[in-house]
Amino acid sequence: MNQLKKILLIILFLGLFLVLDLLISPRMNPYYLQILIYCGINIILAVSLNLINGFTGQFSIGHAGFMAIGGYTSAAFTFYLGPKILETLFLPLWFSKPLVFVAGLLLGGTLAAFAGLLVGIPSLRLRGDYLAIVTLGFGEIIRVFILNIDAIGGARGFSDVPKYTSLFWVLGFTVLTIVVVRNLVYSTHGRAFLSVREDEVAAEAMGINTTWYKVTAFVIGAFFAGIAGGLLGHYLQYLHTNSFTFIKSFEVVMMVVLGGMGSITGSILAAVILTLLPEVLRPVKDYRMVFYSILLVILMITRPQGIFGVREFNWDWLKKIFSRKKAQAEGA
Amino acid sequence: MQELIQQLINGITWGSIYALIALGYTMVYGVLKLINFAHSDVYMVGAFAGYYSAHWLGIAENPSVPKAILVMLISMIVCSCLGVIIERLAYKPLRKSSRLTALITAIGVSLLLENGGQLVFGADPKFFPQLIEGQEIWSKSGIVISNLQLIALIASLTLMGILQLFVYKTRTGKAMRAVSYNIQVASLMGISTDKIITITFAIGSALAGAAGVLVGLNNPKIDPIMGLLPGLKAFVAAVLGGIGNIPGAMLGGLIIGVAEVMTVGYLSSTFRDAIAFGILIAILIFRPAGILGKSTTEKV
Amino acid sequence: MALLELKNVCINFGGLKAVDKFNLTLQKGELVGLIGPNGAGKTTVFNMITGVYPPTEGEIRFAEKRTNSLKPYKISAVGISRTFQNIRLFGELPVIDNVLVAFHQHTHAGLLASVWRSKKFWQEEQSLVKKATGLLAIFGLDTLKNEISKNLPYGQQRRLEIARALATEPKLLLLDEPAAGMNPQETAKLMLLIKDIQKKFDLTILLIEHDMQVVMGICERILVLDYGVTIAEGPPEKIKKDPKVIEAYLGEEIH
Amino acid sequence: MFWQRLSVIMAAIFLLIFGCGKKEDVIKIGEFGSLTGLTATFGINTDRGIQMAVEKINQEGGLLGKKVVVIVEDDQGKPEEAATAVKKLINQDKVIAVLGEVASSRSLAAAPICQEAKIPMITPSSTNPEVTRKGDYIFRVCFIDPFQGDVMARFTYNDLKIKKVAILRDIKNDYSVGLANYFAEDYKKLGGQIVGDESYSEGDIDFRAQLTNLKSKKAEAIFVPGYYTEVGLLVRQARDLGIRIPIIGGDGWDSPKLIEIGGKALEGCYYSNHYSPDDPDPLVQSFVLEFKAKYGELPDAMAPLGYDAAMVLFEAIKRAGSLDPAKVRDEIAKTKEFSGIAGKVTIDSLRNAEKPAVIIKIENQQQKFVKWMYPEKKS
Amino acid sequence: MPIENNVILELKDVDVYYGAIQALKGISLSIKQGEIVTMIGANGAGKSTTLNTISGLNRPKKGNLFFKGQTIDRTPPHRIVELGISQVPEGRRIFANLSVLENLELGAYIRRDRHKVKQDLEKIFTLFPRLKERVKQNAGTLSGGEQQMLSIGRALMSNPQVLLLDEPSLGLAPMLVKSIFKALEEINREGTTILLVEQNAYMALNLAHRGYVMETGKIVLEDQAKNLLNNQKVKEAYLGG
Repeated sequence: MNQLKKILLIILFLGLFLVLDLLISPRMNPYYLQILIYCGINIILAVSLNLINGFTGQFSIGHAGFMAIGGYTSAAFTFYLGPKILETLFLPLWFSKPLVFVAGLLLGGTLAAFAGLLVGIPSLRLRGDYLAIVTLGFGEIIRVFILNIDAIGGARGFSDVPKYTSLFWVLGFTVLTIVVVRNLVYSTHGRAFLSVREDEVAAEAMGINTTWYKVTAFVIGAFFAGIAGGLLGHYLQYLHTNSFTFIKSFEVVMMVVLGGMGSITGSILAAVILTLLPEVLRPVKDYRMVFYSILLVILMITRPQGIFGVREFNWDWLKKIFSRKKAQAEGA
Repeated sequence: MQELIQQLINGITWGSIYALIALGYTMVYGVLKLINFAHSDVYMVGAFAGYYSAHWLGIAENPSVPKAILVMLISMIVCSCLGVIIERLAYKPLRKSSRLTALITAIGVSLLLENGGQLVFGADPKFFPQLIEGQEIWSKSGIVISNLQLIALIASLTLMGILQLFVYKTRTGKAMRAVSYNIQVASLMGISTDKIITITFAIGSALAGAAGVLVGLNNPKIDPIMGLLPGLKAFVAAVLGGIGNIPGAMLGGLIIGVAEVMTVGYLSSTFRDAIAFGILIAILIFRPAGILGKSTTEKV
Repeated sequence: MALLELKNVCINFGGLKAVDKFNLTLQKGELVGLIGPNGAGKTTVFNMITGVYPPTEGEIRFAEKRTNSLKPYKISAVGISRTFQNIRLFGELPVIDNVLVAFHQHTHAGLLASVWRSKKFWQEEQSLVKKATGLLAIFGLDTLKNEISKNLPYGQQRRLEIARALATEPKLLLLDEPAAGMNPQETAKLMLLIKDIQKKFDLTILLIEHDMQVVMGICERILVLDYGVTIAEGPPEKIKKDPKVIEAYLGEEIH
Repeated sequence: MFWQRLSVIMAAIFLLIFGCGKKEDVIKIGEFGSLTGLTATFGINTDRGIQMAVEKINQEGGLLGKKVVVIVEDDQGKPEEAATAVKKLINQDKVIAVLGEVASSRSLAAAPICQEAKIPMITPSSTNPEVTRKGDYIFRVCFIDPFQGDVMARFTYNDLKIKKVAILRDIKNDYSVGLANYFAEDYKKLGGQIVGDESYSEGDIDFRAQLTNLKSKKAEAIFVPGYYTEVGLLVRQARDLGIRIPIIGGDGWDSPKLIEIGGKALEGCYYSNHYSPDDPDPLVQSFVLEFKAKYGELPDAMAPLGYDAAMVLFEAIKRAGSLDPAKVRDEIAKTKEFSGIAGKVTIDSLRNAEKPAVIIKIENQQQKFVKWMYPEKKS
Repeated sequence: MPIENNVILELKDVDVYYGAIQALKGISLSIKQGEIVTMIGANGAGKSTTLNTISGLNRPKKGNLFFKGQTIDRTPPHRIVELGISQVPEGRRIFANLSVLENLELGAYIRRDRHKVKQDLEKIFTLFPRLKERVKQNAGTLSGGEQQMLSIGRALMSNPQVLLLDEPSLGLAPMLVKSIFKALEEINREGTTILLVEQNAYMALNLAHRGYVMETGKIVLEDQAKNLLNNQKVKEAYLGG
């Protein structure tokens, strides 16, 4: 595929998302729309964390912290600088607003990526549970710092964030995250990430700069977590540190583990399941979270390798399952 | 100066509670290499077990020291049963799975206990009955020490001492150390590793139960999610002291307790929750095995 | 010209001297064996050469350059590659990916190019796959290239490890017990293979092996290590007769 | 096997959802609150108040001849969950009005949604002024932080004649931070001195460090604008450390739990509140009795406010004679001198409740009414 | 299963897998009471797997194991020890953080006959006097040979009928190997059956009565030790030609 075709394809997809957005958003039940948007955001989170936890074999439970940094930074940008930029840019609003939004998101992602760099550095010395606890701690420290910055709301929360997030942006960034992580994983760099997971000593001996790859995984993962935070903030128009506790980090880790470490499609599926599950469980009221946790434990015990394991969903696989079933049926 | 001493006393009291919870973490981690996130909720259940048993037995109305000890024992028993049940139902089936899977399961169990606790105990905070009348036993030049503070410290030191004796002097204790060193080789000694793991959970959980009651005595407000943050910090304390190390857990707990109180006292309370993690990160970067832990190099 | 030179290299582990004043000079194109009882420090020598543990004392020079404090991946870049005693493949990855990983130093696609999947990226990727398949073919593994490597039998895993090591395009290859776990027929084939690749890739090889047939059969020179100390050095014939070696390693008598 | 099992569970859940969806001619009101999570106790008590109001109105024959049904959704104390809950209530359940939340952070996440959907929302107890600024469909039945801060500042300075106050606030709680700020502002304006400012975090159980610090500050009183969940314990620990000065606070203190936990330590403490449970007003007394009969304990401040929020809404619907949200909104805005359990409510032009505060003193482990304080016209 | 000519331990057609890899392919062997049997073979041939399967650490996928006529293929490791099979694992695996005495006491974990345990302890100290000197010392501080002695002593403390040894000569100086093998001889003389896995084929075959040669998960040769010592193939492959 040459460059031109690729660009055309991207434009085609963007057009498709835009049409979807314009077509669906006004008609769809806003409740379902919101769940759809949350699904998208959670997919971004799960897939990006999978790069760190699943593919590179590091163990981070601080994703909510990166998300918070991205969310607050982009919100601060669009809230404080956005109006000024809109004033000075003599461009039509339909054009300049998205520009400000994307700039905010990228800035948020970048700052989150920088935090990822900081968190990634201990990963050079620490492994497994120790690293996990450190990332968790980092996440909490980030939260405490945000609580202390009055300009972004502190304990009151950051309100009046402009509403920029729409289905279009969520679809766009979800697909972008998936494509970036997927393309990275199936490349020479992806193999390097995987080799770090499989055997660090051997990877290093084969000429892989494991340090660089570990930190890079953190940086990229954090970047997308930051984007997810920005999308959430500009959707809710409100940010509060209570959205970014370590429980949120746990949720994302659950998505990754449940989907299968190192399976992008698994992460996507698990993100959707774990976003829908609490909604589906609403009728059971007070027992909702009890059921949720019981289901989680049962899922982990019955399928410890995750839904997909390390495999990706693909049609051949589906065919194989079906043909096996068919064969069984015929045999019986 | 007296302020500093007072803060130190506050910190030690607080830290001794962390230490007790940390002991349970350290034991389970030492044997199974699992961060038993549900441990912090076992501590919560311990507090509630104390609360209910004190009311049912009518101890809440006319307190005394032996009765307080009775309540503590009941709570320890309830917790060890709970710990064993959790291990059997949730962790045992995952013995051969990856540690991450076990960890997520532990988080799931923790969520279950928290949410279940809100259903069973109610979400509102309960007042833990004053099993022992709080008294000042020392009050000079502005420094106040209450008997409850002293009890917390003595109780946790005693329990740690008993645990240390148990682990180092008894046959089961030795088996426990053998299992934590290498589960396979331990089974080659004829040690039933499953039994030892069960005992580990029972003891660790019992200590959490004791911590629950001690917290109730000192800070008599209990609720179903009281374990969340203290649990996390207790784990930090265990790592700080060197995970798998009993005096280490005690030391780690005291350090975290004192550090927190000092942070609140001399810096800002907002950083209370950050300081534990800050210390942890610093320690792990300079001494990854923890203060009393022994570092091991990976064999290539 | 000496390709590799170790001068008075020592390493301590917690007060214990694992290797003491070790000296070794490898000329280009040599095939040298390193033998000694288990625990004698042979693998530790490998670990020092490849940068896993930096030596406490002494100097390591490769192609005249000091490599003492280089990180393992840098050492791989200067042209030293190795296999491991207890097989360290990337177990969950397909066979071919194990080799592809090792090409990493010689790939040029940046992160962005990988994401964008530029033409250059595809070209490189294709050429890498071709190269890897070719390399696997030498080891008779090309038909298994899509198998998950941990599912291969022991002998094939050993060979895959050598193939992977070669993919880094080394000048010096360190083989740590390449014949372990192989039956005599496999071992015999491996000997030929090692000789073969030495010629084909213009390699210098340092080899740790227990199988005396291998060591005596293909090595031009042998070093015997015991308790971290070199106790003998020379051509196989001389080593076989060395009383110190016999006592320490081969057993009292040789039939 | 696994998938079969999962699909059975899923099917069961689906049945639950759609099986319950019988069509009935009822008025659906939405409620969202923290029924689980860190602040569950507030959500649950608010819910109890609302349920009592619904029960009462249905006993009286409902509204406009229809029964009132309140659909409750849990938000787990998370802002983004609150947004989902409200979206669901409005779009799925088609409620005509929304009641909730206690915490301003959740109300702030929900308010824009209600505003956009043009569904009136009444928060029982979010005191952050920001909430009702989100639009003309957002109301509250409690007083706002600036008023309460001002009340306590005036009471402390003028009535208690205390000139030096230390503040101990809950840093993680917007309510507490806001109230502390407004109190400090007004108190300094009056001429008082803030000699110390410390903080704690929601969920803490150990306050000795902060208290030890404040002890040396020679304050004559400590202002603790927090929730009873922490205050009871905090006051107890203050006394343990030998701090004997009065400790004062706001409506977050109101709960029978406060005295249960704080006990004798609370003697001589003051707080401002919406109402006093021992207010002889028959309305209050019957509410308190009924609540006690139903739930086995005394109501805290959340319950009457939840009750009032629901009642203000019901009255508005009655007056509007229609279920049209716009008309209901207009009628809510016109609420005047509504006799709630927690004081008389008048909705002002900013959709906030104008109502007096009551000062309560704790004596012999009883709440004792001290005086009413009215809004002071500020220049 | 009847006990034929006092066979104490028997493996019949045992297959063991690690995940997808087959480590043992139809292993059959039998050991008579009082014998010293050795298994030789290269690294990775399946010798340790065989021992671990006997000890119950691995479950056979196919085939049966019998101890004194009783099947033990599903018996957990700690029960196997109670039955009377004790293993000295490869690489010694002593509890480095415990003292020498504690290590030995753990060896006797299953035993309740305190008095006899004390006697056995003394016996081990006479067998390995070096251990007695270091009884209070942390086992991790012992030298390699001492650790090996401790590991053997620890296994003997359970008073086993069958002793499984996995490469006791590993990493030891020849002098030490000699003294350890001498101890093994003595242990055997007192009635303990020994199954010895070794790489030092020469020494092992000199000690043993019978031997098995393993290659890639299979037994390729079985004979009297003396015959194996003179077998040309064995000589070439394992005795340094």
